[in-house]
Amino acid sequence: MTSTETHHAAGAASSTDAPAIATWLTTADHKQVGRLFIGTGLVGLLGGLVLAVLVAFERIDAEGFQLLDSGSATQVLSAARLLLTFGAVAPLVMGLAVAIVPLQLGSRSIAFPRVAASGFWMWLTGLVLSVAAIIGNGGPSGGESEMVDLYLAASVVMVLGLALAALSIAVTGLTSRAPGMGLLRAPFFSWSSFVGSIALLMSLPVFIGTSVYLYVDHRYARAAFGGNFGVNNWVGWAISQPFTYVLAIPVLGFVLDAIPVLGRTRLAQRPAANVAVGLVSVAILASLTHRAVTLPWEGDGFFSGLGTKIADLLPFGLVNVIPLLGLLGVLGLTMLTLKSAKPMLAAPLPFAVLGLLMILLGAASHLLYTVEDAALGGTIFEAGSYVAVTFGTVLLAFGGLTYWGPKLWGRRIPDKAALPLALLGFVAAALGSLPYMIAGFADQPAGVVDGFAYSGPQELWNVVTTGAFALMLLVSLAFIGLAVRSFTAGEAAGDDPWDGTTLEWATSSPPPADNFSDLIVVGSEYPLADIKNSGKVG
Amino acid sequence: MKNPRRRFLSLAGAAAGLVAVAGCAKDAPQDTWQPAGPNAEMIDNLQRPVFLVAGIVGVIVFAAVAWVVFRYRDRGQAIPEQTHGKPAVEITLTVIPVLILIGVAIPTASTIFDLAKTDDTQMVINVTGQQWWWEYDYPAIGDNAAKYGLSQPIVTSGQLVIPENTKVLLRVTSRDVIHSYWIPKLNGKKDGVPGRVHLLRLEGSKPGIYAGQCTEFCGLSHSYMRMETIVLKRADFDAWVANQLAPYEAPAEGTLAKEGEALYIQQCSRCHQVNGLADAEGNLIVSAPEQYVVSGAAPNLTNLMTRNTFAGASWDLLTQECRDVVWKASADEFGAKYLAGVSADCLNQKDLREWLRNAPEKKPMYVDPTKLQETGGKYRGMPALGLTEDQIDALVAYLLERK
Amino acid sequence: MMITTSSKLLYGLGAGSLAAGFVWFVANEGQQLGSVMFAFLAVAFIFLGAIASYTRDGHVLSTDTAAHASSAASQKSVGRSLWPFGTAVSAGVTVVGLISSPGIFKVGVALLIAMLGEWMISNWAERASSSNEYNTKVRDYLVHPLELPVAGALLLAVIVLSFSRVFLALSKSVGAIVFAGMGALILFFGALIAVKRQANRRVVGAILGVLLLALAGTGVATALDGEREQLTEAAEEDHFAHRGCTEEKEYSDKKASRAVSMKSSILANVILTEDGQLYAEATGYPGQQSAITIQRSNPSTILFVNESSEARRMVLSYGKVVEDLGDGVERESALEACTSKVEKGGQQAVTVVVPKPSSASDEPFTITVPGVEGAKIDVFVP
Amino acid sequence: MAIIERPSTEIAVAGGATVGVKPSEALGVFKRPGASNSWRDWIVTVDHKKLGIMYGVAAFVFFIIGGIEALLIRLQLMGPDGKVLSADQYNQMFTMHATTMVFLFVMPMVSAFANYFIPLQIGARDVAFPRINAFGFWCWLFGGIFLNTSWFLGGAADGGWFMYAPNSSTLFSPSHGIDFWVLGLQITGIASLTGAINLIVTVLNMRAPGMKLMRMPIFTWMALVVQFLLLFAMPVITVALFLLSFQREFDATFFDVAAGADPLLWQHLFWIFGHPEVYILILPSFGIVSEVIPVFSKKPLFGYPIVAMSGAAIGFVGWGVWAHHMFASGLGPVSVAVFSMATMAIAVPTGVKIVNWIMTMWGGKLQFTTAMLFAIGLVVQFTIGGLSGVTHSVAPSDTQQTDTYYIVAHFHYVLFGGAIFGLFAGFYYWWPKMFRKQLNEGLGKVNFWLMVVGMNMTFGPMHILGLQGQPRRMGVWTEARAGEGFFNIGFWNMIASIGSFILAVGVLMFIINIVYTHKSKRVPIAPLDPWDARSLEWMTSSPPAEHNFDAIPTVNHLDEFFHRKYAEDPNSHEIKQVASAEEVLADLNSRPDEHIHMPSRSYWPILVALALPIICYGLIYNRLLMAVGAAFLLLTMFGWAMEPSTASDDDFDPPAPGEGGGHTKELAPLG
Repeated sequence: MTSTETHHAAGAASSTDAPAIATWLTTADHKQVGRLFIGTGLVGLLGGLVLAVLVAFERIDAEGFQLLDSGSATQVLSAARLLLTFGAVAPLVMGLAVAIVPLQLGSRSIAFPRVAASGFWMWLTGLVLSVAAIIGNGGPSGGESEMVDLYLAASVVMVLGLALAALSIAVTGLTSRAPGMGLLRAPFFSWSSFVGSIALLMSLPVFIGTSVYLYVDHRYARAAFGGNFGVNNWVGWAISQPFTYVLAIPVLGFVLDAIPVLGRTRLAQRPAANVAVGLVSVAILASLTHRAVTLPWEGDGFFSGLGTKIADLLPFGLVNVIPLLGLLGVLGLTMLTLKSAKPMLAAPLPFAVLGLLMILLGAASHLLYTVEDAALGGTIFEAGSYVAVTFGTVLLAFGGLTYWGPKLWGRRIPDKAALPLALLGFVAAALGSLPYMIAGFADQPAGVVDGFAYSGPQELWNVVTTGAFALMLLVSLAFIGLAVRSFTAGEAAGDDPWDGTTLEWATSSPPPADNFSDLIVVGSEYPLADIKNSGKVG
Repeated sequence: MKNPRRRFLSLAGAAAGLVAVAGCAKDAPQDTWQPAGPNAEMIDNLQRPVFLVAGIVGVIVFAAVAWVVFRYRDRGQAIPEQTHGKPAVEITLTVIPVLILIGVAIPTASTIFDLAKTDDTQMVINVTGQQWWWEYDYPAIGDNAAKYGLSQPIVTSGQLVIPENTKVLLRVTSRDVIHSYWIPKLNGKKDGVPGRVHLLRLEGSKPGIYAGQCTEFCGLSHSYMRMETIVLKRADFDAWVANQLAPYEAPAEGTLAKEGEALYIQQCSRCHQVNGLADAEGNLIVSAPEQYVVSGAAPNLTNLMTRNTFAGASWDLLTQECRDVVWKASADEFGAKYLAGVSADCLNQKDLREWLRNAPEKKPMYVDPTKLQETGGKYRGMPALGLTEDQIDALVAYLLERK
Repeated sequence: MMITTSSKLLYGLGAGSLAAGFVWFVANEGQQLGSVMFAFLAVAFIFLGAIASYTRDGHVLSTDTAAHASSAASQKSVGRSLWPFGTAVSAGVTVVGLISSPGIFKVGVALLIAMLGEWMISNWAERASSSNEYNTKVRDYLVHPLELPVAGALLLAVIVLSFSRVFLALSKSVGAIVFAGMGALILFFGALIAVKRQANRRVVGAILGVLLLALAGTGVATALDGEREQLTEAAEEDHFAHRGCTEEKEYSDKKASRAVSMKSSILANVILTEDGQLYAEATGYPGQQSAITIQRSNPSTILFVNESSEARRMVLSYGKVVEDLGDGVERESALEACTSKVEKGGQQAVTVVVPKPSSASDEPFTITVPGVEGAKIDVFVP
Repeated sequence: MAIIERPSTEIAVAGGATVGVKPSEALGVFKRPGASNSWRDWIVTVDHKKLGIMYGVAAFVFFIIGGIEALLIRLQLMGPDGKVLSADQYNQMFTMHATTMVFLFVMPMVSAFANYFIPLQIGARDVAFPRINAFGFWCWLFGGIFLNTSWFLGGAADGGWFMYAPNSSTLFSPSHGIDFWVLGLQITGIASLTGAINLIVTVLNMRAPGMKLMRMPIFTWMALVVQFLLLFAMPVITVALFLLSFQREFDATFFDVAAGADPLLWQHLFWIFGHPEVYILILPSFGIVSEVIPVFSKKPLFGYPIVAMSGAAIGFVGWGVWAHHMFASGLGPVSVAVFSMATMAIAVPTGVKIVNWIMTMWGGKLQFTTAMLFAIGLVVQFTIGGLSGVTHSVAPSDTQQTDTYYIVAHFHYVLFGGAIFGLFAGFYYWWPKMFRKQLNEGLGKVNFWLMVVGMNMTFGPMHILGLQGQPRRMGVWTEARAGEGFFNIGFWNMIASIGSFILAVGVLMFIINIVYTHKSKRVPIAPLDPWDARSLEWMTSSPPAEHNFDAIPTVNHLDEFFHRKYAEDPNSHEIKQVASAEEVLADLNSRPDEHIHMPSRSYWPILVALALPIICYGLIYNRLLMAVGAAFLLLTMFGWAMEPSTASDDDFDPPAPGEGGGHTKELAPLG
């Protein structure tokens, strides 16, 4: 088989003789870009968790200020969410997608490799500037007018970067599949990354547009959007539900990919899984309304004023229930699959199951949150649901790293060490979210850390969450430690440590510059299994 | 092929005759071959033999060419021997010019140093060139004061007056661009360079008027920048000095000249100086033109009518007849005729009135401020003052008394 | 089959958006903005769905072996490129400039345009042919005319600025030593390279790079540190503006110079002897003079020679000038030209143009030496 | 013919076969001009012969312009108080007359001959840097045109060609004339400098096998000396002009006395350039005459080594005499004496040349063709100019004569009677080589005699005028100081003015001769070797093919061509013709070189040169335009830099012997 090469792989040929820093700065290799995303995302995760601990600690005593004054408290709060959502979850997920999707699709490269690289650097630049702006008293509700401007403008750059990365992934999923690989034959991580990227591509421009509006308004007019205090109202949706589980969509694919492999079985009802992931992406419709679509469940009886009730129910159902259905579908399929499984005791497995559960918990609680009669609006219940989704996503990402880590850097993360971390992480996630939900029922307000009415057990719940966040921080540190150790001293992984069925395991670990020396023609959903069965690859 | 021969012979003749013809033009006022002072004579004594030698060499060369052309023209002779030269001939013909030149070089060097001698100077005069006239000032220090009665400095222009047989040292400089002071019959030329003082010795051995011209290109009116040097007997020179230092005499009340004085104060005194002239309160009027505006200085008019040329000597204040009387006077009579100055009868009314009417038309000058302002230049020279004929009458009457 | 997998997703999302828009319209009592937004979203989804349908999900059939080689999946990745990173940094600079100063903003925009341009051109060039060498040539041909001069100018600017900062910060004498040292260093390296022809280009490049960095670093450091004391002082004093010539003041005015060229055209030497006598030697005048003549309106250069044991300065006073400050206010100030303080045995020239004759002034024009009693030369301007 | 060849891509298709993909045509602007016969070829040519002709034609146009300026000057001075020109116009006129004649006529005309004949005389195929050669020509032409546009843009330069400071500052010359002058000369200076480097490298590196330095034709020798003079002199004037342009455009104070400058700096700078410049103008004519006289005397140049070395000596000593232009500038007696002696010394090598020319003719077989007549005219008139030069090397005498018409007479005898007569000798001598037809000898002789008479009538009387004290650069002279008697200043001025018109008619005869020669059908094609010449340029076709020689000859003698035609009978010692010119050529061409590699055409030189006047207009009128020009310059420079010096398909093979036919260019496949 011969080919006309129009691109020249200058980088691949000459990367060895350039200094390391230069290869990182100039790379267009999707695996390297993905690792950049993941690495910086882990750092962002630590930062976000430290701030989260700080905020939770501050909430313990509602009367006075332990560490933060009222002005900075709001900002630390939003900084914690900014770092967790855009500094940790987003890059971890996008990084995995950028690194793994082309491999899974049997492609030699990501589509628009330089755009993807540029996406990373723009995201990083924007993130650093945003954080700098917050440090300079310019976050939402910040007092330094110029820094508020910087925060807005920088977040545009940051989100633009993510959008560029999403664009690369979406186009890769659509066009760069190996011959014979229809979308329905694509591995689930690729499918969910594709779906998630399209969802992001549709929603992130709205964020950009809003931010530009806000920037112009804040810098020049200060009329329509409410100045510094309006910032959170208008862009806050991007760091709260349900947008956060749009970000989680790609890693749902990890669950669907990993569980059958680790369970040494096949996924039950493949097409249903595709549909379930697709349904989750409807969440963007909710996120785009900028506020929760709530269900005003009022009136005398269920049947009185039915017309109005249907009018209220429809949007609620559309934007809140459907994604939840999708998530439930994923969970259901997972369970179905596990039923017939003979699972190996590998770390990715608990990460996948437990993470999925947390996301489901978050989505479900969010549904409750939007029912007006539950009277949870404006309470800290919202934070509980956020923590559940975010930590759940982080757990899934950790799982993804333990699963694909051997492929990315050729060495395994030891299962024995990682398994407890999955459990501990789950505990931390649960203890970090559930108490807030309880406190929410007890009317602890969201968005503030001090000066609210406060009585009895709430203190307990806040102490528990503080501990949970601290635990999550420790788990993350431990996981990063494990990962870093495995780079250098880990057990060498073979090309195919999990006995996989998809194409990422068909190349060496780590993969060469152009992923595959020969183009693989795909004949089924399990191309690697086909190859193994035909005996071509040992 | 006989024409060349004839031509070369005639050319040789012309070359030889050249020296004679130039030397014979006795009446040219700026003739470089008619020295009237020891400095010019030194030069003359050097250049005459040099020209002669050059002429002889020229004739020899022309004769040789003529001979060759005549003798070796193509008469169908065989192709000559392809010889590449004869060292003996070449060396000889190289050594001969070397010897001739050495012969020329030795007197040249000694003359150069003789002309540069300054230690026996008897009088020092500062000469300042500017666009386009010369200013002379006689400082009242040193021998000037001690031996020539210059108790006060004298500032004059156009005509330099020096005593006979006196070793005068000119300190030549310039106010704007480079000029060159040259009185051919008294000495060679010397550039007046702004910021530098160059020394030029003048000595006249015979009373008379000696014409000269600025010879370094100095801009628009370079052609109109002329000057004269007047050599006077010692007694006449003393009289001239006394007249220059005499106090100002105001015109009599009620005369046309008195009107002229008022007009002068009003129109002319910003640039032109008349020593001793005072305003109604008795304050002396001192001209102080701005630098480069109207030249930064204008000729001192205190004793205008003792000089017989004006405006950089570009025209005469004397009518043609009176001019001839002065210029052609014998050495003995010259002093008296020069010191008589310009009388009302002899005054060249035509040129003076034209000048007062519209000076820039008579002598090109940078006096159009608009033209120069566009380019950032500054204007120089005398502008058209827009005087009426009556005012001109009054000014002429006033100026006539400036003796 | 028109409805491929991805178009199913996209059409579905489009239909959902339409529904959401409709529901939004009903639920929010006819609020149009949100509905319009959803409508746009629907259009976008349906459009993308149509594309997916048209391209049939970009699917390459496993049986269509001829298409395999040209499929997107078989294309190798592009080479390394600095421009994506540069674009991001430029975007950051632009954002910072947007907030802080127009200058930085302009730099950012210029950088952004440059980076995107470079990116575009290198992408274009890399597709020009299969020969890497040729592609590089094409790129260089297009871009070098812009790149090299700009880069050169920037490099030059950095060097020049750094140099100037360094030397402005050093004291005069140290500056001379440093300069000499630098010269020696350059000579040494030059000689070394010249002698060792086979010297590794990378080594030489590295040395030069380090030197450049060191220079730029020193430049930044010294720029932050500020200019040397005298210059700062002079700047505060309005360097070379005339500020009166007293005995105490150290600095001269703009008419004074130690330039060599001035010494070639001296009108007069003014000499202060060891015993405090002041006399003049003027070209053409015999002997020592106690008075000199300066032609009016002439640029005249006078050289002051200090043979006394102390540092002295020469002051030429030539009257007064009245400035009209407007509103009928006038300021009278003395016209003076003076040298700096000249150490023993030193000399310095002053060029002066005296605009008015001495007779126009109430006070006589003189040359004096502050601090030396009776040292005076009369100056006469006709 | 792309600038960068796109590699052909070989694509392997199924079955093991490969398919060659044709390189795509080059993108529009990258297309390199190919050979053609249209006028465009003159724009993009890098052929030294074409450039030489263009130099010559353009320079001759400037000669006419300069001549008209001279005639206007003579008209103005014909009588007292001339009214033909205003003072301002007169100043512009003499400034531009000198500038035009020096920089725009004689120097480029020398370049014309040097460009055309140096490669031919040394048996080379082209100059060393053909594109730089073209660039030089365009620089010079654009500079010259730029300079002359000042006439229509507010007046030309009015400071004299010596442009003494401070009269050249904006304060004293507020019009833009001097700006044009400074910048225009700066541009033309580039041509001189590049040309010098080019020709030096050519002469030193590209001589035919066997052509040692002491076998080079004397014209090449003199031109080589001149190029060295240019190489060292041009930087000096460049610096001076640079200072002056900064003074004028950016208010620098290099010559501002009030800021402590010394105006004499300019004079030193100018004359350090200006005096060698005189030898730059005259030495090539010495070279031409040294070619012409031996040919028409049927003898080798007498004392060839001495003539060559005296040229070099003049080149050296010429550097030590610049201050003799400044004897009146107040240098001080020691300097004056030294420079006076040095100036006398330079008369020795100059005199040697005259002696050698006479000795060459001595014993010869003289044919008085027009070229020979002009050569003899040079010998005689230059002698007069040289001798008058000796008279004012005597410094005290010079203080009387400098800046008078005596000097005008002196240097016109040197430059017109010498340099220009030499150039005319060259025209008549080399015309058949360049244009296949021989200029009419009859008209030529009329031309010669009119020029001799006119020249001597114009400049001869100026000796007298000068000695009688008429200064130069004077727009008017006054009768009051003209002297009396018949032979006064007025008389001699009248004679000079009449002479100038006779001279003009003489030059007109030359133009008529050209027109007649090339329009009349009766004038036949000239024979291959019409003068029975001696040097290599005659050993090829007329005009030579683009590659000059089908086969590069091996040189065994000085005057190689002559020695191939004639041999000395060993017994009778008679010189006998052994071969005709045609036979010599045929013998040479019987073994043509293979794969002659010629430089390719390029339009970058003209584009780069075009940027310079744009920058200069911008400098004068609008700095924005300057930026545009600078950008244009940078882009074109890079375009040039990126272009390979030769297109890869510009090899061609000369016709094999026996095939006959002209020298059609045939593309050969890439080797």
